[in-house]
Formats: sequence, C-alpha cells, structure tokens
Amino acid sequence: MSDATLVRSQAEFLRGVSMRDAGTLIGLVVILAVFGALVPGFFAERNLINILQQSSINACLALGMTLVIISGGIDLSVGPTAALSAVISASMMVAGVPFPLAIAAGFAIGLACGLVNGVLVAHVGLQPFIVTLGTLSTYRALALIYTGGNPVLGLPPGFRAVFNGSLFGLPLAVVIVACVAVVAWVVLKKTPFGEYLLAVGGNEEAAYIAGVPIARTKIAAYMISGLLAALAAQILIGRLGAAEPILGNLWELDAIAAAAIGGASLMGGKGSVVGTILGAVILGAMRNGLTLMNVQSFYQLLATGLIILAAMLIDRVTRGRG
Amino acid sequence: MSDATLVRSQAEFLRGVSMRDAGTLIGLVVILAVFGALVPGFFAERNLINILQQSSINACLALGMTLVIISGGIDLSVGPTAALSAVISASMMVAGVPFPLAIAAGFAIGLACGLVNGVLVAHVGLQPFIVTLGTLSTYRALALIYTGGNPVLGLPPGFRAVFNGSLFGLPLAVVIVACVAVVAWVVLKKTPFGEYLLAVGGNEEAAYIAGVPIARTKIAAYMISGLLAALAAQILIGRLGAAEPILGNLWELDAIAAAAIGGASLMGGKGSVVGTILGAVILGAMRNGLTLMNVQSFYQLLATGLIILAAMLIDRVTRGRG
Amino acid sequence: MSPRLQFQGISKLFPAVRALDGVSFSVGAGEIHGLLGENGAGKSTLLRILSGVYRPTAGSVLIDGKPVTLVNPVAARAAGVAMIHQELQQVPRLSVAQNMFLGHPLTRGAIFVARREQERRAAEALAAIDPSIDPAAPLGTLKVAQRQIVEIARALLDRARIVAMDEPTSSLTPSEFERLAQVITGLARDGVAVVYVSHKLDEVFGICRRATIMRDGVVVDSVDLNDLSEKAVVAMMVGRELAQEQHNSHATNKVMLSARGLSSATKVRNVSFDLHRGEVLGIAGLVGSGRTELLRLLAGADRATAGTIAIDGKAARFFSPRDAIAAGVGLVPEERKREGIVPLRSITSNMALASMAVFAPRGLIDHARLKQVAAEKMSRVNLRPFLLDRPIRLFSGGNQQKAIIGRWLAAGTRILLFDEPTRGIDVGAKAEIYHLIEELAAEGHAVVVVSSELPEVIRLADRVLVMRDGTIAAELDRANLSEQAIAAHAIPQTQTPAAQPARQ
Amino acid sequence: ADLAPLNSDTEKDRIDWSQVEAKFGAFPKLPEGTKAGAVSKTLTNEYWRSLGEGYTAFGAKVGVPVVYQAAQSEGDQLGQLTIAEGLVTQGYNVLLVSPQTDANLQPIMEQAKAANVPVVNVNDAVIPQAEHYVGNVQRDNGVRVAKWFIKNRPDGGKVAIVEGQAGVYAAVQRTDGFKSTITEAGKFEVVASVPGNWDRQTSYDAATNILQQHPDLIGFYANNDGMALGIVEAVKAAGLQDKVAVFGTDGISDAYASIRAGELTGTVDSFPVLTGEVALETALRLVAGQKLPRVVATPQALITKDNADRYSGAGARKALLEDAAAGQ
Ligand SMILES: Nc1ncnc2c1ncn2[C@@H]1O[C@H](COP(=O)(O)OP(=O)(O)OP(=O)(O)O)[C@@H](O)[C@H]1O
Ligand SMILES: Nc1ncnc2c1ncn2[C@@H]1O[C@H](COP(=O)(O)OP(=O)(O)OP(=O)(O)O)[C@@H](O)[C@H]1O
Ligand SMILES: [Mg+2]
Ligand SMILES: [Mg+2]
Repeated sequence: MSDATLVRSQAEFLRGVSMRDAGTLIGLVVILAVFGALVPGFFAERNLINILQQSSINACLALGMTLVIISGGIDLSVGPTAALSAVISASMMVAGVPFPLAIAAGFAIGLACGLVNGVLVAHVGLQPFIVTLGTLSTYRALALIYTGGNPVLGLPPGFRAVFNGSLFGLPLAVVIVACVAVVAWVVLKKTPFGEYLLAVGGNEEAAYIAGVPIARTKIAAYMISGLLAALAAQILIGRLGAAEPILGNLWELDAIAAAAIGGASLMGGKGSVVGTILGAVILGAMRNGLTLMNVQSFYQLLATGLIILAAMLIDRVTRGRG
Repeated sequence: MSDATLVRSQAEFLRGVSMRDAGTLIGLVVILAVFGALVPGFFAERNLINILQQSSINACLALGMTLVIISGGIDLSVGPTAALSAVISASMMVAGVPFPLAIAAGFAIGLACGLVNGVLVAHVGLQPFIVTLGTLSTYRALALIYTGGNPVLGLPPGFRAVFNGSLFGLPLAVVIVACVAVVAWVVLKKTPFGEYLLAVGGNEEAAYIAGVPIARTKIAAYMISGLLAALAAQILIGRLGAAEPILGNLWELDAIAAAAIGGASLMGGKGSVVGTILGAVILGAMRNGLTLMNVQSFYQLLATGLIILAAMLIDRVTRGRG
Repeated sequence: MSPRLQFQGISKLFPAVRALDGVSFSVGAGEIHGLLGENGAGKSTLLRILSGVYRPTAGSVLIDGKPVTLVNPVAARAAGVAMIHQELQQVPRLSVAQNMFLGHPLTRGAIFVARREQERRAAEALAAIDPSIDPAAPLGTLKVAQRQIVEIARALLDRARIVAMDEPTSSLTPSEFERLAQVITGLARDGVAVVYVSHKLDEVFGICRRATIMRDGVVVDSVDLNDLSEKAVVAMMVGRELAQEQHNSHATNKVMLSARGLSSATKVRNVSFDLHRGEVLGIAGLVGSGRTELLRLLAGADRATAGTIAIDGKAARFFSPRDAIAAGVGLVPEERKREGIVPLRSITSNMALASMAVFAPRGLIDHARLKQVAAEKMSRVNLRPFLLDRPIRLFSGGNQQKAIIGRWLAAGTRILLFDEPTRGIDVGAKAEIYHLIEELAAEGHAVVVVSSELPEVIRLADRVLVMRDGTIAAELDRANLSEQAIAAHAIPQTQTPAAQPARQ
Repeated sequence: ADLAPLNSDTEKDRIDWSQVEAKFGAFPKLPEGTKAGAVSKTLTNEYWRSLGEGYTAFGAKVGVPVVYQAAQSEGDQLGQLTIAEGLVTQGYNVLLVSPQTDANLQPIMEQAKAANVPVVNVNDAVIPQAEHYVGNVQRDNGVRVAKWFIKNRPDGGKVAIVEGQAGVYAAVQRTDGFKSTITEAGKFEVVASVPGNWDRQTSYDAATNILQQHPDLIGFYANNDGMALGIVEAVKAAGLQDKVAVFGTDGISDAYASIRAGELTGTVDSFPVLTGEVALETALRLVAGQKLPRVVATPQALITKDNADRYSGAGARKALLEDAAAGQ
C-alpha cells in the first residue's frame, strides 16, 4: 500500500467513525474515567487486557447482531446457536475428529441455525422476534437432548492452545474478534452486501424495486450472526475446556445492548461496527469495574441497568435530538 | 340495551374478530385438538378452567404489552415491575396496612415504573428496547435490594381470599383478566386513545402533524403496561401467598410471544386484543398439555419452541401472504 | 386592514443548508395565492413553518396583523391554519374518516369516538371532490390519488381561516383538479386565505390571481398573474429563459420489448404491445386504469398470471425486479417515498443501489469510481444542492426523483419505465427530464412513460397506448394524438356506473 | 499427573467435615494478611446468602477478611467468570467458588494455579479439574426423600417430581437420586417429572395440573424449597393437604417456617451456613500448607416437623456432630 493510499484510507476510516460513534466513545471515556478514579489498578495494562478479553465474546456476537439489526431484524437465538455449535464440535473432538474439522463442523452448525432463522424470516415472512424466540427454545432443546444435559469434557489441548494463545501481547480471542470487526466494517462500508443490508432495513420496498436481493440479504445476515455465534462458542470452549448445552444463556441481551448502545436502531437501516465494538467494551468495562470495586450483586445489577440508561443518555445529549 | 343495538354491537364485535384473529383461533383449535387426542382428560371442565387460570397472568401482561407494541414500543421490564410492585405491597400488608391500601400502593408502583419507561422513550427519545432493557435490571435490583433478596411471606388471608375466590364457577383471576380484556378492547376500538395508539405506531410523523399528543400517548401505553404488570403481580401473590423479588423472571418473553402470536407487529401500528388473549391461551394450553403428558424437560423446551413457530406458521398459511 | 396572513423575514437554517432567507409576503382574506419555485426553492419549508412542523430560525408569521407563535401543529391548527402536506401524512391502518379526524376526533360522551358521526361528516367533505370514497374503508386500501383527495378533504373539515396546499394535485387528473378548483374558489369566497403550491403552472394560472415566486430560499417577487405570461413566470422561477421544446422522434423498427397477452391477478387484462429501440411509448388512462400495475409486471415487481414478455426477441421470465434489471429493464416508481428512496442513505448510495455489483467488480466497492459516476450522473440530472453524501431524505421531492432516474442511468438500463416521472417536479426540472428522456431515446434506449398529465404524454410520446379498465383501449400515433383523442378512449364508452373505474 | 475428573459424589479421596479437626489438628496459624475471595451463583436465593454468612462468620472468627460476590442472576456464566477473574487479579490468597455450571469457571483454575492461589469448589456444579471440593452429595438429597416415602408410606403410591432448570447438575442429580431410589422400592410410581425452572409460579401451575390428573397422588419432591413452597400452595388450593406430602431441598428459613406450620412436609437441609464455615476453614488450612483430601463432605439432614427444632439455630452444629459420631 503506497503512502498516499494509506493516508487516504485513514481519512476514510476517520469519516467512518461518525458523529454517532463519537457519542459512544464519549460514553466509554466517561465510564473509564469514573472507574479509573474509583478503582486503583483499573488502568493497569493487565486489567485493560482483561477488559478486552472479557468483552471479546460479546463483541463477536454483537457484530453479527448489528448486521441483523441493520437489516431490520433481531436474533434472539445466538446463545442456543452457540451452545449447539459448541457441544457438537466438542463431542466430535472428543471422539477423535481432528480439531480443524470439528471447528468447521461447529461453524456449519452456526450457519445452519442462521439459515433456518433467515428462511423463516425472509421466505415465510414471519416476524424476526418471534421466529428467533421460537428457535431460541428449539436450539437449546436440541443441544440438551444431544448431550443428555451433560457437559462435554476433555477437549484436546491442541485445540485449547489455539484459542488461548496470544499475539503481540494480546489474547488471541481479542485479536480474532478485532479481525472480525475489521472484516465486518469492510463488509458494511465497502461491499454491495453492506449497502444491501442498509437498504433492506431502511426501506425494503424501495430496495426490492431497485433489484436488491431481499431474501438473500436477510438470510445472509442471519447466517453471519449464526456463524459469529459459533465462533464465539469456539473461543469460549477453548477457554473453558468444556462445552455445555446450557452455555450462552442470556447472550442475546448483552449483544443487543452493545449494538444499541453503539447506535444500531432496532427499526432497521442503521447501525455501526465501530459503535458496536465500543458498546461491547462499555459493557465489559462496567462489569470489570464493578467487580473490582466489590460491589454487591444486587447493586451491580442496579448499576448495570443505570449504566445502560446513562450510556444512551450521554449519547443522546452529545448528539442532540433526532 | 335495545335489541337493535345489541345486534349491531354483536356485528361490530364480529368485525373486531378479524381475519387475523380467525387465524390465531385456528392455531388454538389445532393445538387443543392435538392435546385433546393425546391426553385423556384434557377436555375435562376442571382442566379447561385450569388452562384459563394458568393463562390469566400472562394474558394480563400481554394485554399491556399489546398496547405498547401497537404504539411502536416494547416493554421488557414487565417482570421486574411486577416483582417490585409485589414485594412493596406485600411488605405493606405484612406490616399491617389494610390490604386495599397496599394493593393501591402496588398499582401506584406499577404506574410509576411505566411512567419512567414512557418518559425515557417519549420525551428523551431513547429506543424502547434499550430503555426497558435498562429498567429491567434496575427495577429487579430495586426489588432485591428492598427485600434483601428474601421472599415476603405471611400475606393476610383476607387478601388471598379475594384473589383466590371464584365467580360463576370461574376463578376470580380469570374473571378479572376477562374484564381487563373487555376494557382493553373497548379502549383500542372505541376511544380516541386507541386511535392515537394505532396512529403513533402506524405513522408517527403523520400522527404528530395531525396533532396527536405523541408523548402522552406513548407514556400512557407504558403506564398501562406497568399497571397490568402490577395487577398480574397481585393475582400471583394472592395465589402463592408469598411475594418474591425474583418473581416474574422472563415474563416479558411470554407476554411478547402471546401478543405476536395474536397478530401484533413489533414494527408498531398493529395488534389485536382478541388475538393476544388467544395467543396467551395457546401458550397456556401448551404448557398444561405438555405437563399432563409428562414430557421430559428437554423435550418440553423443544415443544415450546416448535409450537411457537407452528402457531405463527398456521396463522401465516391461513391468512395468506402479506 | 391588515392582510389575513403575513410572512415577515422568515429564515430557516438546516445543518449546512439555508432553506429560507428573509422571506416576506402576504396573502389577503379571500385570496388564492400561488407559491411558485423550483424544487428545493423552499416552498414546503415555508408552509411547514406555517403549519407548526418547523420553527423559523428568524422572522415571524402574522395572522390578521397579530404575530402568532406556531410551536407545533396543534398550535397552528388552533390559530386557524389547515395544511395539505406534500408527502401524504396518513396512517394506513386507520379508516379514511379516522384519518381525517385524527388528533381531534369527534366523541360521544367525551369517551368514545363517534365513528358514525365522523364518517357522515367525512363523507360530506369528500362529496365535494370524490363521493366514491368510502369513509369507513381502511386508508391503506386506497390508491394514491384517492389518498390525496382524503388529505384535501381533511383540510376542508377544519373550517380554517388559512388553508395551505402543498402540491395537492400531484397525483390527480385534470378532471379531479376541476372539482378541486371549485372547492378552492368556494373557500376563497367564504373569506379563507389559500396558499397554493404547484408545479403545474396551468393550474396556478387557472385559479390564482397573485403569486409569489421563490428561488433558492428567497422571494424573487410577488406578482399579479394577469400581467404576466407563463413564460415570464417560468423565467423568474428558473432565472433564465427556457427554450421552447419540440418533439423529436428517434424511434426505430427494432423491437426491444414485446408483451403478449399480459394479465395480472388484479387489474391488467390481456395487454399486448411492442416497444422499439429509440422509442418513447406513452401510456395514458384514467386513475385506476391499471397503468401502474402494467409497469410493475414489466419491471418484475409483480408476477403476471398469464402472457409473455420478450426482450430483444428472447422470452424473458421475471420473478423479481432483479431479473428485469438483469434483462435491462428499470422502473422509476410512482410512490417515491415508499418505493423509491432509502431515506437514511446518501444520494450516491441510492443512485448506486441497482448497480452495486458493477461498482464492485472484485467484491469491494470502488468508491473512487462510484463517486465519479455519481458526480457525472447527478450533474446530468442537475441535482440541487449538489451534495452527494447527504442523506436523500433531506432533499426536496424533485431532487429525490432525479437521483432515482440517475439510478438507472448508472445501471446502464436499456428499457426505462417511468411512472408519473414528473410528479412534484418543477418546470425547469421537468424540461430537463423531458430532455433527458429524449436523449435516452436518441442513445438507443426504449422508454415507457405513464402519465396522467396529457400535455406531458403529448410532448414526449412517439406513440400512445390508452388504457381502460386494465386493457389497451386504443393505440394512437403522433398523427392522431390529441388530448381529446386520449380522453375519448380513456373514458368508458358505456356510461353505466358499473363500468366506472373501481374505486374502493 | 493430571487429576481424574472429579465426581464429588463418588470420589474416594474424601473426608467427612466432622473428622477434619481430629485428623489435621486445631486450626493452624495463617500467613500475615491472608484474605479470601468467594464467588457464588447468585444472591437471589437464600441458600447462597447463607453460605456467604458462613464464610463471613468463620472469617471473622479467625480474623481473615472475606469478599463475597455473586453473579447478577442464576445462569449468568460469563458474568461469574468476570468476577472470579477479578478476584484472581486482585491477589486474594484463596478462592472459594460455586460455579454456575461445571465448566464456566474452568479458566480460573488455570489462572489461579499460575498465580499459586488454591481454589476450593464449594457445592453444586462440580469443576472436573477441581483439586478441592467442599459440599454435600447432591444425589443424596433425593435419596433421603425417597427413603422417607419408603419408610412412611409402606403401601406405596403415585409420586411426582418438580425439577429445577433443565440440564443443571444439582437438578439432574437430585432428581435421579429420588427417582431411582423410589422406583427400586417397587411399590411407587413416578407419574410425572416436569420442569419447574426453580420458579415458584411454574411449579404451582405444574403441581395443579398434576394433581388434577392424579388426585390420588401421595407426594411431591421438588428440587428446591422455593418450588416446594409453590407446590404447597397448589396442594392447599386443591384441598389435598392431608393426603399429599411435599418435600423440598436446601433448608431455607421459609421452608422451616412452613414445616413448623404443618404445611411443607419436609426438606433436605444441607446447612449452608455450616457449609460456608467448613469451606472457608478448608480453604484456609490449604493456605496454611495442609494437604487435605480432595473432597470434604458436608452434612445433610432430612428435616420434618419432628426434628425441625433440633437442626435449626445454634444447636444445629452440635446435633450434626452427634449424628456424625453416631454414624461412625
Ligand atoms: N429537514 C431538513 N434538513 C435539512 N435540509 C432540509 C430539510 N428539509 C428541507 N431541506 C432543504 O431545504 C431546501 C428547501 O426544501 P423544500 O422541501 O422546502 O423545497 P420545495 O420548494 O418544497 O421543493 P419541491 O418543489 O421539490 O417540493 C432544500 O434544499 C432541502 O434540501
Ligand atoms: N395499495 C393497493 N391496495 C389495493 N389495491 C390497489 C392498491 N394499489 C392499486 N390497487 C388497485 O389496482 C388498480 C389499478 O391501479 P393502478 O395503480 O395500476 O392504476 P393507474 O392507472 O396506474 O392509476 P394511477 O394513475 O393512480 O397510478 C386500482 O383500481 C386499485 O384498485
Ligand atoms: Mg415541496
Ligand atoms: Mg399509477
């Protein structure tokens, strides 16, 4: 890449960090500042890395969620999708299947779960909320039935080493999710598919007349969400060394919260990759800070609620009305 | 009421039971028929009353949810609202406050919770999903902090007798919720407020230009939802004899599912009281039937997911595309 | 005596745009005052200030000499202002009557909506323009023209002192305008001040004595229309003389599209015709005659139940607009807001939506090339303001239309279907679009133009198909083309009510 | 060598809580500044709050500060992991964890090992790699209730189970213990085993349905006390309180109150306060360098109206020591 194009693509990137993202960034800075002042050691490198690592799974899911939300949908089934993908690829590994193959199978499960959601939404025309509410139970049940409710233990160390490694001093999970974020940013900003997502969520009828492949676009969004749920699952089971059928409980709420804090509109047609990542880090920093402050769990819950509201308010104020 | 007006209002009622509601009704009939064939005694009068009673709390919440959804919003905080209202009025009763007063206080809490949601949505302009996700945590935390996490026991028998009584052979809870449904139907179909709800959810800009009090309409919808959550809480604590701060966990999902099965569109501007009631009964009948069949818990979860999807599909097919 | 309505130095700033700059003029009681200007001149913005939707950055509105603060639509209504908005502001799921009384319903016992009373009053108001509209029908089942009539009737209900009409006839036919004109003159006779915005100059000349002409947010002049020719007014609007346009034909014999026996599920019945390279084919007909539906079949937006389409002699089957676009067919739709634009996206994105794949030969969008093409196409259609990255929703309707025409230019579409291409578009831009259509034909495109404005059809078309009740009633070539000839074929021959176009 | 995956119910390397002092002597002296961190599932259930009381009580007794945290809700797996990771980074000398699931705190085992901090798995879900476990035998909860039925309802009959959250270790084990024991006895039939999701309302509805279908039911076993108290209300509403015995698990104070009032038939108390005390003691002995067996078993007792007083309040410890001595 020549210097000139580098400068140009940096400028483009900065334009990508829109006003709206600046609002989210201010929210993050405020929260970091508050915890930094209250918690000694909050800004220690080790702790900052911790925050990133603890945010990485939610960020991964939230990226997929952002694409789905932009397309005008919602995916409540990410947690069970992750669980199903996790237990199937884990049990393959335990049965001796080479782990790249098992991971690929896990991804395939994620894609398949997304495909079912997408087809029910795009071709059958059901409401996304209710479709994924239905598959939320269904996929969870499948994971439980498949395992009989037991965790799958004994994942091969080779597999675990992959996901527990680190690169340039950052946990590999963080690096992977950062790469996913870059890809998602490029997809949204630089590819026809990204434009299609924004158009389908922004005005489906107009997109249809303009020749946008509506159904394919929506299905692809759900499949990406499923795939990223499967990726999150692999990261998690790599970390935990076990896959459980009840893994991923309530993940959807955190993912939606991150996307919404980052500026995605649940009405569709609007959302930002940078914002979503910032949103996930806001939530991660908050959990981390509250824990380090030893806040009792009821008050942590209170703080969680209030900080979600505060993040939205800060953003609202810095951005002005409308 | 003269004969002529009776005939007319019957005709109007039938118009109220729209095509869409007929679809939901077919869904209900299919599900009842299946369980009736599989479970001996499913159609026993006693069991049918059971189903109604077990659906009544969800129906109560779902009615409020329907109004909020019609206005273009969503209320995820119904469960914690109910919990907060329950523990506060229960602890008042235990402290010796006469129970009508304590009930009134519970209702006031519900209204206040709804007011907060409504103001944040309507005046501050935040997204309903994220506002009520924030208050979901906040209200729950308040209920936990208020009680220290302990259930409030020892509700006065007089209070319990009220909600456990029966009228014309029907449990009082069912009668109360039926009355609420009738009122909701009248409000939606016959009053300016009902029109405003449909207008605000259907086309907010047009409603604004026409002079519809947007903010007031939205706030009222959330307050009604809060009030009905408080009512559901009273019914429940009357039945259980204890108010727990963790009561109402995941109520929002059931209420949304009932409203959506009943034809409410999460995009706003659309929803039906009759449909919602049918949706709640579908869910109630399903739970009841699965328990009577002694389906193992994983398979119950599977059936729950599949039946939600099936109900939507049946409705889709009977109604045709669009 | 002070005038009924007076604008004093009204300015309105939007981020990066000065939409109005010191606008002052007045309208007397009983006067029908035209408000003219190109797309983006600021007409709608001014009327939105009058109706309380926007607040002015500076200046004031006076009614009967007294300054009024119009903080919101309710306040404006209380001050006696009724407004017909350019974009239809309606709730599709509510009935016609409910929409007309929205925000101030009639009630029974102060609790219940008096539906029957509302419907009766709505029917009264509708009767003056189109008695066939059922006040109890859900608004969403009405066609655009009927919905526009509902908007007009709603403004009449209010018995306002000032009625502002922002392009009330953009979807109406001349005969419907006639009825509206009677209604408006009736209002003026009762002492109402009417502000009338339209791009159809003949209408403005027909009912207004005075008019204010705006350009780029400022008032050029308030003039007496009796003293001026249409040409002079146009010159004031656009700031230059418009050349008198002549019809030029570029039609060839090469058939590019041929339709045989096309029928749709609802309206279109057994339509057959050929469209030639370089030809501009006009389609005329009454509202509801099925023209829009025919175009949607040709564009792949709806499925035909019978019949065939062939492109360049090869049979084509369209399952979606995507297939049609691939075959070189593109539709400029009738309802711009609903079917045309993606409001939050930029002009560039909206333009490129149909040809994204072309701009992304290797998967990634070549933004440099996209920008260059956007700049080129948008200057060809003369977009104003020339801000390619601005969300399209912030542009005036006319400029939105230009971006959508640009969409098909960018996609290299060979067969262009225009449904009411100049609805809501100013005279200057109209001339540009006519010119554009002719250029496209000259370049070898084939063009279909559906229009309810007969002068437009006559100006553009090499050949005209007249539709009636979903079928082609006549084919007129230029030699036989006249407004009378079209009207004669468009109106059902048998004068029984059953043959009237369906209106529910 | 790697440890075999832990099964807390069957592990051979175990010791009963009552024997610890006898085998390992009086409580040892701790390094200066020792502090303990504990994380449990949730504080919304009295059981876990009582466990915390046990920790704090013992901590106060021996002068060790204890930080006790919990996830925001049951099932919040990653939130709990975040808390535990925070505790490791903050340099606590020993960690007591009650994981949401068997696996969600796994990374802690490695991080703590790296930081040379012993980890004690306290109750409920069992981390397979856990080197130290303090708690009761989950399966035994169900077994004890089943034995009560076998002894007190010699004619047998229909019984029903209301389970906790699907797939949760404690729920699976308790259910299995009850079901297999009572089925083996021959005369009993488990007519229903349905999910109650740890939720009072769900259990109430489930019990209503079961009673309506099987009015001749003789008893319910619920996986925890909250659900059991819901069932009691359903039984009362059906007017069957004299015919149907209802048992819970955990021994929360409301359960005791209900047992004394003659409504709940019984519960299996696993003495969370005592468990907390024993767990912290075990943890601190580890800090002091003692080599304890892998599992320290804590007591359980079936509580009914007859013995409720004996096992409640300050006398509980003494009663349990007596039981332990009698059992030897
Ligand atoms: N909400 C807004 N934000 C920013 N700019 C706006 C907004 N509304 C209008 N504008 C700009 O103000 C200018 C005037 O627009 P307006 O809609 O008043 O024009 P108009 O004369 O009604 O045009 P047309 O004939 O096409 O309807 C345009 O440049 C338009 O882009
Ligand atoms: N949204 C709609 N819902 C129901 N019917 C519709 C709708 N839009 C159009 N129609 C029906 O299709 C018929 C043909 O309408 P179409 O729009 O094709 O006529 P048109 O000649 O293009 O009229 P216009 O000049 O208004 O566009 C109408 O009579 C109408 O009944
Ligand atoms: Mg305008
Ligand atoms: Mg048309």
